[in-house]
Amino acid sequence: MLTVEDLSVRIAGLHILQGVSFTVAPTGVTVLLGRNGVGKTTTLRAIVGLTPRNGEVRGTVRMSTRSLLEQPTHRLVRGGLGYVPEDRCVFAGLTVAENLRLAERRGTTAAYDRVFALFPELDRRSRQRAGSLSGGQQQMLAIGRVLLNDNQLLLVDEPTKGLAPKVVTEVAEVLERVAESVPVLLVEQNLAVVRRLAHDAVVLAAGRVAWTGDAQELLSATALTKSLLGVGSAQGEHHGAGTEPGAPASTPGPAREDGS
Amino acid sequence: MLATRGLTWRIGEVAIVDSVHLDLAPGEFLGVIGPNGAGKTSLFNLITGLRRPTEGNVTLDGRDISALPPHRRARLGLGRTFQASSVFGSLSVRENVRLAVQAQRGGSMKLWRRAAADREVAAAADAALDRVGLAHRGTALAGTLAHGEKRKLEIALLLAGEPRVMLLDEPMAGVSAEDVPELVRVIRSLTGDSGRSVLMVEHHMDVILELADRIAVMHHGALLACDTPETVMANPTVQEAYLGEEL
Amino acid sequence: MTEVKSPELPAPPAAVPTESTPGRFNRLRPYLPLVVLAVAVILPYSTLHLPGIFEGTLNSPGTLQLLAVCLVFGGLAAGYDLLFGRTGMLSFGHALYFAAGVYGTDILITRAGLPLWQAAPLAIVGGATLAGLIGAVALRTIGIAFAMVTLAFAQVGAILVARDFGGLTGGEEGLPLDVAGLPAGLVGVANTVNLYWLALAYLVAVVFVVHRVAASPTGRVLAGVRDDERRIGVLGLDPYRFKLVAFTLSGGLAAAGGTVYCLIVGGASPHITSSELTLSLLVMVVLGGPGTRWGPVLGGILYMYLDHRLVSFGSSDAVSALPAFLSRPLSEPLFVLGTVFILAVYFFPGGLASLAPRLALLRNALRLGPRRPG
Amino acid sequence: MDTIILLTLTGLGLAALYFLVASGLSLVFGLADVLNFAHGLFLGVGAYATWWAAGNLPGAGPDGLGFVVAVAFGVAAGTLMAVLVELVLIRPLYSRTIEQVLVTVGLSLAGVALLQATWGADARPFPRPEWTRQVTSILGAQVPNGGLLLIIAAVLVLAAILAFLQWTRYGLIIRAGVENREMVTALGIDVRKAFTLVFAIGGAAAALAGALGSVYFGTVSPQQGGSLLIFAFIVVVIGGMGSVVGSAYAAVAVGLLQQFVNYYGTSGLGDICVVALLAVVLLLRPQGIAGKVATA
Amino acid sequence: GSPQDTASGGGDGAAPVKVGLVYSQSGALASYGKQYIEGFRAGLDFATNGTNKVGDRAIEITEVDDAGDPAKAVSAAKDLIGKGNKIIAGSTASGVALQVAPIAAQNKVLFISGPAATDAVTGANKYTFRSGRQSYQDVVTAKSFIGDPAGKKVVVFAQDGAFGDANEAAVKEVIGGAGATVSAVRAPASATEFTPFASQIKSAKPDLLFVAWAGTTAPAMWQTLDQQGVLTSTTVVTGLDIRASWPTFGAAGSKISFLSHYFDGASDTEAAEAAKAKVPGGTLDLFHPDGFAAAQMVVRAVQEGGDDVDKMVSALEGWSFEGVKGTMTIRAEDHALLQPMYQANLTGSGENFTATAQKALTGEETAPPVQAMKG
Ligand SMILES: Nc1ncnc2c1ncn2[C@@H]1O[C@H](COP(=O)(O)OP(=O)(O)OP(=O)(O)O)[C@@H](O)[C@H]1O
Ligand SMILES: Nc1ncnc2c1ncn2[C@@H]1O[C@H](COP(=O)(O)OP(=O)(O)OP(=O)(O)O)[C@@H](O)[C@H]1O
Ligand SMILES: [Mg+2]
Ligand SMILES: [Mg+2]
Repeated sequence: MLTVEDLSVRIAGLHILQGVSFTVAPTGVTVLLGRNGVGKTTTLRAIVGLTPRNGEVRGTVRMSTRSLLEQPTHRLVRGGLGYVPEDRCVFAGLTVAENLRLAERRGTTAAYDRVFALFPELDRRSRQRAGSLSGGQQQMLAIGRVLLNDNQLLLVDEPTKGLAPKVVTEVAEVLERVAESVPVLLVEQNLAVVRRLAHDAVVLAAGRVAWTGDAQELLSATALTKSLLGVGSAQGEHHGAGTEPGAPASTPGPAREDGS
Repeated sequence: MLATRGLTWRIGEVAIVDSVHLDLAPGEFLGVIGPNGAGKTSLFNLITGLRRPTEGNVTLDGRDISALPPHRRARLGLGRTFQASSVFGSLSVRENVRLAVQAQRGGSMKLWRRAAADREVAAAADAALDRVGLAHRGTALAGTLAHGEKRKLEIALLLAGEPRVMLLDEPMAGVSAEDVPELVRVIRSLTGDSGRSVLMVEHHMDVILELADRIAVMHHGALLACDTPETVMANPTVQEAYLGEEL
Repeated sequence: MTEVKSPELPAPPAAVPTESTPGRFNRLRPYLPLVVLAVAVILPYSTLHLPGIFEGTLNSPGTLQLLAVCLVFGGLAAGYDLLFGRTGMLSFGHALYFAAGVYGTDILITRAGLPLWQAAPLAIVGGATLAGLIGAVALRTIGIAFAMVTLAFAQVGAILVARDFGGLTGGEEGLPLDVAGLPAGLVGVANTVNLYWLALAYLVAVVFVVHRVAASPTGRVLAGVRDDERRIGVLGLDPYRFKLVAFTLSGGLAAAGGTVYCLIVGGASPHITSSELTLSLLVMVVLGGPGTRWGPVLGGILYMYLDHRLVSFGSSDAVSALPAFLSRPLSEPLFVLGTVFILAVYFFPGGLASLAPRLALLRNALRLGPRRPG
Repeated sequence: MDTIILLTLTGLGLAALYFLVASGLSLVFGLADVLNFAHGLFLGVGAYATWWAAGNLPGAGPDGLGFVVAVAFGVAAGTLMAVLVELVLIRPLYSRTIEQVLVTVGLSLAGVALLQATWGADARPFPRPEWTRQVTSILGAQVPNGGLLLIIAAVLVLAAILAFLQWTRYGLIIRAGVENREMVTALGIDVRKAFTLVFAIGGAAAALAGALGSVYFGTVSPQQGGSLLIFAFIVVVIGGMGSVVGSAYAAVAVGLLQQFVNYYGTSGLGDICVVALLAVVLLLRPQGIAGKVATA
Repeated sequence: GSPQDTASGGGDGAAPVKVGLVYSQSGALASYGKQYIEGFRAGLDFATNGTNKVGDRAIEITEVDDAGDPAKAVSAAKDLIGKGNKIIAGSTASGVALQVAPIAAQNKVLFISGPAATDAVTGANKYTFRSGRQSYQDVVTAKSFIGDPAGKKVVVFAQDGAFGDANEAAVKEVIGGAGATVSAVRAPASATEFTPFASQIKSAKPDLLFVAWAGTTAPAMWQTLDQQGVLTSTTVVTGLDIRASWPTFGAAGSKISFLSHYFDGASDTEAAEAAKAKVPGGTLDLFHPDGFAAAQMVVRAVQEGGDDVDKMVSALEGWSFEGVKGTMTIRAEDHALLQPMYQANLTGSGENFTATAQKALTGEETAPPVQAMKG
């Protein structure tokens, strides 16, 4: 189980995360929700140690008793942390097969069958340069890279973005299965996926935690969803793009440090 | 308004886009759906001139534009967004949009005028930013925006260009649920009486269903169907190959 | 999108068009360059002696000559930055257009006997035209390929100069300028000050042009080209055209610098055709801070100053008094110059231009010291 | 006929020299994406270290096994130098490409000046086995042994680099690391180590080129490395960045072209032809001969 | 102060005479520069009998490094002139000499060019003199190797550029003019592989090969000529460079006939003895005589001209003096420095060569044709 305590991130003078605390249960999916720019990605990247050079991280992140923040990224990952980045970050110049080969970790056997069963497309296109894949195929590769290994913890940033509805369902199923044994921290905008997977939910607003608790509770309480997620009807099908105009947007950007 | 005739793009033997005939009427909103890798983005690339078709042609207002470079097509009123946000990372958000406005106003070689002094351009840029809800991020460097914010900026760049034909490639991907309705409204307001046409790729079916007059389905590079939303949704092939079982 | 950008070259760090926050100092800042300019203009009237910094008094011909060379290179670097820092085009052949200005002026005056007022414009227009023609071809490539194609053209220029075709260039010995046809005010040591003012005028003109262009609508497009050329095309602007304009303009500015340099040095020598010169321009820009307002100018001036002054530093008594293991390397000017570059990267990342904001930050910190920010 | 054989073989010798210089450059420049202007310095260090060892190192000398020891020492020195440069100077600067230019330019200026300050600007005779000064008669052509030595060394280096890229993951890691270092780390790979290794190999190849080049020239001088560098750059670019095989093809093309044009054409035309070849190749195929962005 | 105001040299009789030396202390020609300055110091000592004074005026020398770059040299010259130096000497590189010469004329100061060998310095202008030899004198010396040139076949092997051009032209004029057929093989100065050129030379079957090659690639060039059998098939003549370069000839060294400007032991004049005694290491080399002669000329100029540059010029024109190499004469018409030249060969094995003079040619025998004074 993962504990995040009082996590603060500043980048280039902006106080992007301002003391975020939450826990991720040892099994099951914990979703991290919030509007664009509240700091979801920043949270995940701080945990894996990928805050940009001009950034500064404070607080503690612990996996059972081990502290994560001091360790270099590659060591964390080798220790069983899987990360699916939001921008896919496939290596455009390498073939699909090479991208996957790179993701193999020393000392473990890579579960190619698991990946190819989920995304047969990747098997078929193994000699194609990843840069020429379609957007959705790149997303599949980004997810496949992580599923190649058995992880102790999974951080997944918007995995279903750009995938066709059918594939979204399949990916959701796989994540559900993975989460049976491993803690998964998921950032997701597709509320249908959230509803299906989420066990716990953490809602961020302007760099702080606005709400934590049981995800299903959050989604079933209309008032709560409306105030926290700005979505009128959580019961709405799929994405929840209700027909009524969105709530008047008070868009709290990250607090500026220099006070201007 | 926009039409493609037998548009084909092959790499080696494989047809990525396979003799697509498509017609977009003035004021029409055409949704494009299809499995990943069906060739939707490639179709956009052929229409906007980033790729040269192997066969077939593209016409705009009856004029064959197949041989024109991207910027000439854009000047004829063809605008697009990119699936992977492609904004000017080292410029501020506002500068990004100003650039688009400037391009729309002719973009001739003005070496000696002060760009910042052009209030009309600035006003138009701010208006576009406002519409996508990014006005408060105007001074941030576009490269440091959060993912969803980049998607919105991408749309703002399109709006600022005031194109007559708009090609939107998954505009909603990564936009937070809360902001989707507003963007849907913005996009809807673009069509209708204004006579602008829209071609939109989107995997969010509810958005497509809400906006599109017709839906085109692509599969393995070819146009599988192009019909009213109801008919398309009822099509069993679409159900099976694209939608899968409901979540 | 499904394609990758081709392996792009070092995109210079972002030039942030800052929307300035007003402050007490900031209100004065726009006038700072004017003050510096005024000082530079009246500097030759000063008999101040700065021992160690300049050989003689400020108004001595040697000092003025050195300053004139520095100023020309400040201007050249600023012109090169229009390409590199502001448009993101890495040209390895910029020396060619500078050399076209130097040799063009020299040949037209010395071999063809034209008066300066005809030779100079011809050389500058010639240099710009050359840049335009070569740019038209080279701009079909991007990134490292572009750098290499420009290098190739410049290399041909260097070979032609060195081989002394038609006896025009004097080969490796160079071509001294025939001063008979020059205005008397530009000839002779006593008139070095006029060359200094000429160089200053050149620098001011280049800086003015570059800043004007950078702030113009076209300049904004160039910044866009630097980030993402394809996107510029999709917005409806022809990147090729804009890049060609920047390339030609930058080439013309370099040629103009060549004309001034030719007058200052009183001739042409094949040093200036070498790819090393382009590389030093690049170094000047990086040293100063690419895409920044004053960085390239400062970088160019500093580089040339060090380049000239380090030779006398190396032979100075202070250095030869040191133990051999120190004095030997220190008496090699290039050793010191190279070391300065390396240290500069670690002490002023982002170039000299990044120094100003950091000094400002320091000042603020000192002033605001104990108070906690809101 | 024997003229053609002579020109071909000596042209190949020249090509081998270009390739030896270019191979390290190609690795570092093409794979690790560092425009290493200090490559010439690595050459110089290799050459001077070999020269020094032949005179001063016990067991080393100008002949026989002693010479092998001297060259090995030179290569080791070049490798060490490259590793230090990577660790101390380049490592903090990945992803700050233009600042790398400043540092490597500074390094090459300072380093070459240091060589000059220590051993003087003049060329010094280079210790070498007597047989490298002789010729071998091949089909009537008197082919210098120094050139043949270069050809053999170039083939071995090519094979070694290919094997390294083929049979280890490092090639992959580095190509990926150039695109996105962060993401390679996020896959659990210590990308820094891979880059240091590439520098080490680049430095070793450069030092070997420096030592064998000096055998070929018969002298060693501080500027020697720099003057070969421009052709090496051209070879790397014509061959296609990061493609060692491409560099080999390009080196052969450049070497033979220069040699034959210099014989049959007028002087200086050889260089112009090479430059023209560069421009034409790039205008037709901006990615260089070996096409793809990344190959072994 | 005013910008036009240039420090004027004091006319006061006891004020020191300022002499500026602009030469290469660093860069590619640093070792030439070093010999030059050693020679200059020895010469000054010799010409002033150890006092460094002319009359009661001390000679105050300012040395400036130009690193072989004409632009730096011009800056330095302007600086020196601005500070009241009436005499500038130095210029190790031809490019520097050619660019400083006009500056001297524009400002009416005396310029005594150093080791720079370019013929173009001769007759450059009224204020420019030279203290070293010029390419033409090399070629005339080379001619002495083939006896009667009539009907002989001569090939010039030279690098591209002005240095090569000058040598080729001089050979055509001197040896070709005397009846030989002269052809040229030219190679780019940057060449690293010389087999094509060696083959061209060999197939031309010359009676005399004149090689004009400077730079770091020279050893590779000689090795190739040797390997391809050129050196044994014909008489090969070239200029003998500084002592440090001799070992790089390797086996080729003893197969070449050298023309020499100077080497230790080429002359046994009084000046040579004095120079030997003064120069660090006690061995003279190629460019010591140039510095030595420059100092002699400076002293003469000051003695006769005081602070008046025009008087200095007339004092030097036509002046004959005993230098390190023997009798040197400054030809009044074009300031060419007529001086003895030498034929030499290298003996010894491996890398330890000694040079011996075969023959000395007098200043008249090697005199270049008179140039019209250009400025
Ligand atoms: N390198 C950076 N420099 C400056 N600001 C940054 C940087 N990276 C991120 N930010 C800012 O931090 C804030 C949070 O970004 P983050 O990417 O974490 O948001 P997010 O919650 O993941 O949004 P989205 O849903 O759009 O992905 C944004 O306002 C963004 O502009
Ligand atoms: N060079 C190539 N070689 C082989 N296949 C290619 C190449 N370039 C593109 N493709 C294939 O072309 C197909 C079309 O891709 P495109 O990006 O148009 O798909 P898309 O419909 O936009 O998919 P998505 O919804 O995932 O964005 C993909 O299957 C892609 O893998
Ligand atoms: Mg995010
Ligand atoms: Mg797509």
